[in-house]
Amino acid sequence: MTWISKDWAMGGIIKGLIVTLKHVLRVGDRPTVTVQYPYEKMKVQPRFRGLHAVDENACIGCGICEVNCPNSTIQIVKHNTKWYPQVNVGMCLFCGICVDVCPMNAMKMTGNYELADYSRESLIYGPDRLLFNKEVNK
Amino acid sequence: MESDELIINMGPVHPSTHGVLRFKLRMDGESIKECTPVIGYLHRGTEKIGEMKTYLQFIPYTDRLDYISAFPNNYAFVKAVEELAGIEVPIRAEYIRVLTMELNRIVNHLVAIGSLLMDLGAATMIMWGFRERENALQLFEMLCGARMTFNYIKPGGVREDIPEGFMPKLNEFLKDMEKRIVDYEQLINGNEIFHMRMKNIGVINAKDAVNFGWTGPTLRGSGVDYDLRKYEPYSIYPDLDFKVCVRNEGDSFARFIVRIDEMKESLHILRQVVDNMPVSKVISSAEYGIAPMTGTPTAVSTYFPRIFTPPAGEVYSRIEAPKGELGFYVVSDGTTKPYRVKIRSPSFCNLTAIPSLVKGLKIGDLIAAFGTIDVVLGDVDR
Amino acid sequence: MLFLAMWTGDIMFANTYELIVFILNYIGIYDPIYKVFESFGLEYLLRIIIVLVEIAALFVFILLTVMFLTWMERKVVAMVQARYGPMVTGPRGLLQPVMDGVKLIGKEDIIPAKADRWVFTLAPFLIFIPALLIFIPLPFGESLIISDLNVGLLYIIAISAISPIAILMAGWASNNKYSLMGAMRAVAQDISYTIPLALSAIAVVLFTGSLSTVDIVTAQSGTWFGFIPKWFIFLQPLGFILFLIASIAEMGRIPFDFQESESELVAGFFTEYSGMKFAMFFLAEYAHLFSVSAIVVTLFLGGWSVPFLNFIPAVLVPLVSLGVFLVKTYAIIFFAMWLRDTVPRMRIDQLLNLGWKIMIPLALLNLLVTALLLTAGVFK
Amino acid sequence: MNAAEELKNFLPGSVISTGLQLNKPMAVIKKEELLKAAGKAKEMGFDHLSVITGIDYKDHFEVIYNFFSYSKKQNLALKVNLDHDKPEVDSLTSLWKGADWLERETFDLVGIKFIGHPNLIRILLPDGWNGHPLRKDYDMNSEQFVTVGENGDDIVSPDGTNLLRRK
Repeated sequence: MTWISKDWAMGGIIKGLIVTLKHVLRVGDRPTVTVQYPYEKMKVQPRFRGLHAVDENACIGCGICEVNCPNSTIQIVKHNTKWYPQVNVGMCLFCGICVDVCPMNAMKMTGNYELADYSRESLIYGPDRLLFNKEVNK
Repeated sequence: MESDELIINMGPVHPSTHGVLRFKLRMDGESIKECTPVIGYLHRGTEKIGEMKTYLQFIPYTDRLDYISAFPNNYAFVKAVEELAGIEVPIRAEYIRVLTMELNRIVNHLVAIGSLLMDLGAATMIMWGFRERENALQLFEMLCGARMTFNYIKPGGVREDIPEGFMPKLNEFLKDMEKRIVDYEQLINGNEIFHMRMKNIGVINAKDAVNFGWTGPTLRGSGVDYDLRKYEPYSIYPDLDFKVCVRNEGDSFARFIVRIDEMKESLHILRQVVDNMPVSKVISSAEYGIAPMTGTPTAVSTYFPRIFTPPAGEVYSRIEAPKGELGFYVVSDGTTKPYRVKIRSPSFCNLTAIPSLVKGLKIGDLIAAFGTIDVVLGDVDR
Repeated sequence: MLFLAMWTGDIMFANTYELIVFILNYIGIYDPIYKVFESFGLEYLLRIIIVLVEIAALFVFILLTVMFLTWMERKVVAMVQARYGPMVTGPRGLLQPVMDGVKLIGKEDIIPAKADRWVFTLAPFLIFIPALLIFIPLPFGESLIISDLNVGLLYIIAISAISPIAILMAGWASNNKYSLMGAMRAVAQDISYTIPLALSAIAVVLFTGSLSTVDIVTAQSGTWFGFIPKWFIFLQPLGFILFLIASIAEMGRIPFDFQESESELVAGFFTEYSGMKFAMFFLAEYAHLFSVSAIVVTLFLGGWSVPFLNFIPAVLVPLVSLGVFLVKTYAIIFFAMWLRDTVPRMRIDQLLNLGWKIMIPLALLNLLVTALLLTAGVFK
Repeated sequence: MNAAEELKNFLPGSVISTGLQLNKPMAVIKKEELLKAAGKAKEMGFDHLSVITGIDYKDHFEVIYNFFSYSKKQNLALKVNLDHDKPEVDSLTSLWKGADWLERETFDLVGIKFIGHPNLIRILLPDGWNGHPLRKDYDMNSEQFVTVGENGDDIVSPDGTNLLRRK
């Protein structure tokens, strides 16, 4: 009669039912954790690696970021009178190497992560969309 | 009694093949007569990419191998490069590396257990697992700015030091996690239906498991007391106190329990790391023979050499990643790019055994056995 | 007069038709209407109209219930899983099922090229209509029954036996291996679970001596020792557990959801369905959930009856008893949802083992013991 | 005495030389004797075949086998040199079942034939793929298009003619 065992009491399932019931009733430290995304956004950490931003005054257009980019995402293009990087976000790995290698510390990554767009062309962020001016921001 | 054979294509788009794995199944009714995994749908040629990128540029690509647990991938490659170039690593950097890797082991096992339970039809566990994973991912985001693809561990150290407010949050996570694991155990461990599905299913003995090249929790579930952290120690693991979780049954249930136990051990390791975290710099720079550039802005706390060339040579270095033994075979010819990078991915080698593991079982058992092997297709196909 | 009368505990009306006629009479408009129809010699038309009204009411009720159930399912699952569930459409996402319905109606109705068109189209109807028909002999409350068949229970079991045929049709006509396997599983499961289901229902029938659902409910009114309700769950604990397990298998829910088992067979027998046809399977599934829970309540939990119901005015009895019935039914439904969040799925052969090797012998044993005790006159 | 030297003691005829692969013992084996040497290594307790690596050195191929011993906690690497024109070596599938896929992968990406392998077909790339990508002479600019045929097989073509593209 080996098939009669204590499993028949279904003790484990009852234990599990109690745990799930505790979650239904929010007993103990079991809160609802989801975030209602489009209406409510999570706080982005200061180090978050999102869309790039280039300091207009600091950047010297040296192209070190272009050389070091693993995926050939960055190109140096002419903007007004100076040379600035242009980032193809559709190819970007968001690895942060361009930020690390920048000798002038002009490149940084912002907390902007909502980068979905309707066409591949609009994913190419030229200097006009990347540049920021530290002086003005002050 | 035999009926007509039914050939079923399970995947590459299927709810429980964890990505783009495809099984060609020859079925006799509900029983599997033959199972042939077909892989390669996610092949991105990472090894070829490795030959074309510099050592630093290749690190982001290692993130994308096993994207559930990317820190060990970073570390495995960096360790190979460091061994090749003979780079000393500051002690604090090693502590941070172990911290991230053990945290990542917890994350990986949460996902593994969650997706296993979801494949078995209990969707609750994956949500609970993702709840805790989210906390860990926020810690990662705090530490290195990314949630899954970190590019954090660099030759000679780590990218940035621990930010302010990280340690209290980590302690909170550890405390939280302890309670949660009790919840998981109550939900799953004693569940009779779960026992029915897992016990004596997909049994593999120690000898066969070794022969198939199994590593990691899958091997330890078969009773082989083997953990690279213990028996071929690297980083600061010799200084840490932890035990290797082994079960002798060799069935799906044993592999599951090993993962739960390993999460507890990882928590134990993390607590030691937090308590003993030394103070030093987090990246060595002088070892490369390149002096840091003067006048370097200080927003990024340390200086990375953009290009460095390890001496010519070859190295096979491996670590205990959450899924098993992750090895990088790096051949350098003395230039800025590796001559050859070979990745020994645990998922690929563990998946080898699937055809003989599930032969004669039911289609539901294939799911269960496959879930306990815990593969990530980015790691299988590379 | 009517408002003051206390309920005596007797059934006031045999079915809803009589209730409606009584209400119309009470308001005083039944006779004029009847006379109008009589003058044309069309008395039967009035009967038909009233019955149609009843059925329309039932249909609307079931649709609303099913919509509510989909919302409730998602909410319960979300609560267990530390989530919110649907929140955007309507208050607390209450209108989400409506939006889902609108979306499904707007979807393209795809018929696979190599499918058997007729069978493929017929199957969703064949599964949807029995899911509605099963409600006909179900007493929702005192006097709230479409038709009190004297073979009510037999009718319910017979009607619910149609659904595996429809599932098999759907699975076969889809010309998809997953669908076919899902259909085969559903049939195997249904055959092995209808037997313990019927056997444990028969044990209840032994007490009442009648297959009529109203008789079964009235047999459970009253109390023992003044506080234990005379529900059959206390006389038939084993029968209740068997019936509950079998009915969860009958509903096709986790841990017995082999017809779908989405992690193994993608979506089981309705893998190839889309649009409105998919919606019909979906509705039938939840209608089934409700009807099976209602049968459990009727057989074992006293149906609409509660002790001490006779202290309320007779006019309120149908409403109160409907409320009582719904509370009990939703308790069973909540249990099914709660169980779904806790346990994994069984394997098909384990399920069949459980059905044939354990549940049928136990159900037979239960029946035997019940019959012996009844013959010995223990329950008097 | 490390494991490679031990192996040389056992099989002096098969081991060409011993050395270190950074810090792990390595033995260079005659390619005809690989199966024998690997069998001996297995007898010596090296029961875990960790990885098989094929490297294209332009004039020759190298195949490196990394072993580990669970009982002794030791490493051992075996290396064979193969001609560039005829990269063939014995398969280890008879000794390690895990070698199956590793060898298939090496065949797929580096193009080394393993004699005696039961099922030596491509594993990561589709059947019919032209060339072996990890060879140094692989043309990175050549495009190959893969579609799925009627019976589920992969069809590779050098131009995009078999793709169903909208105009």
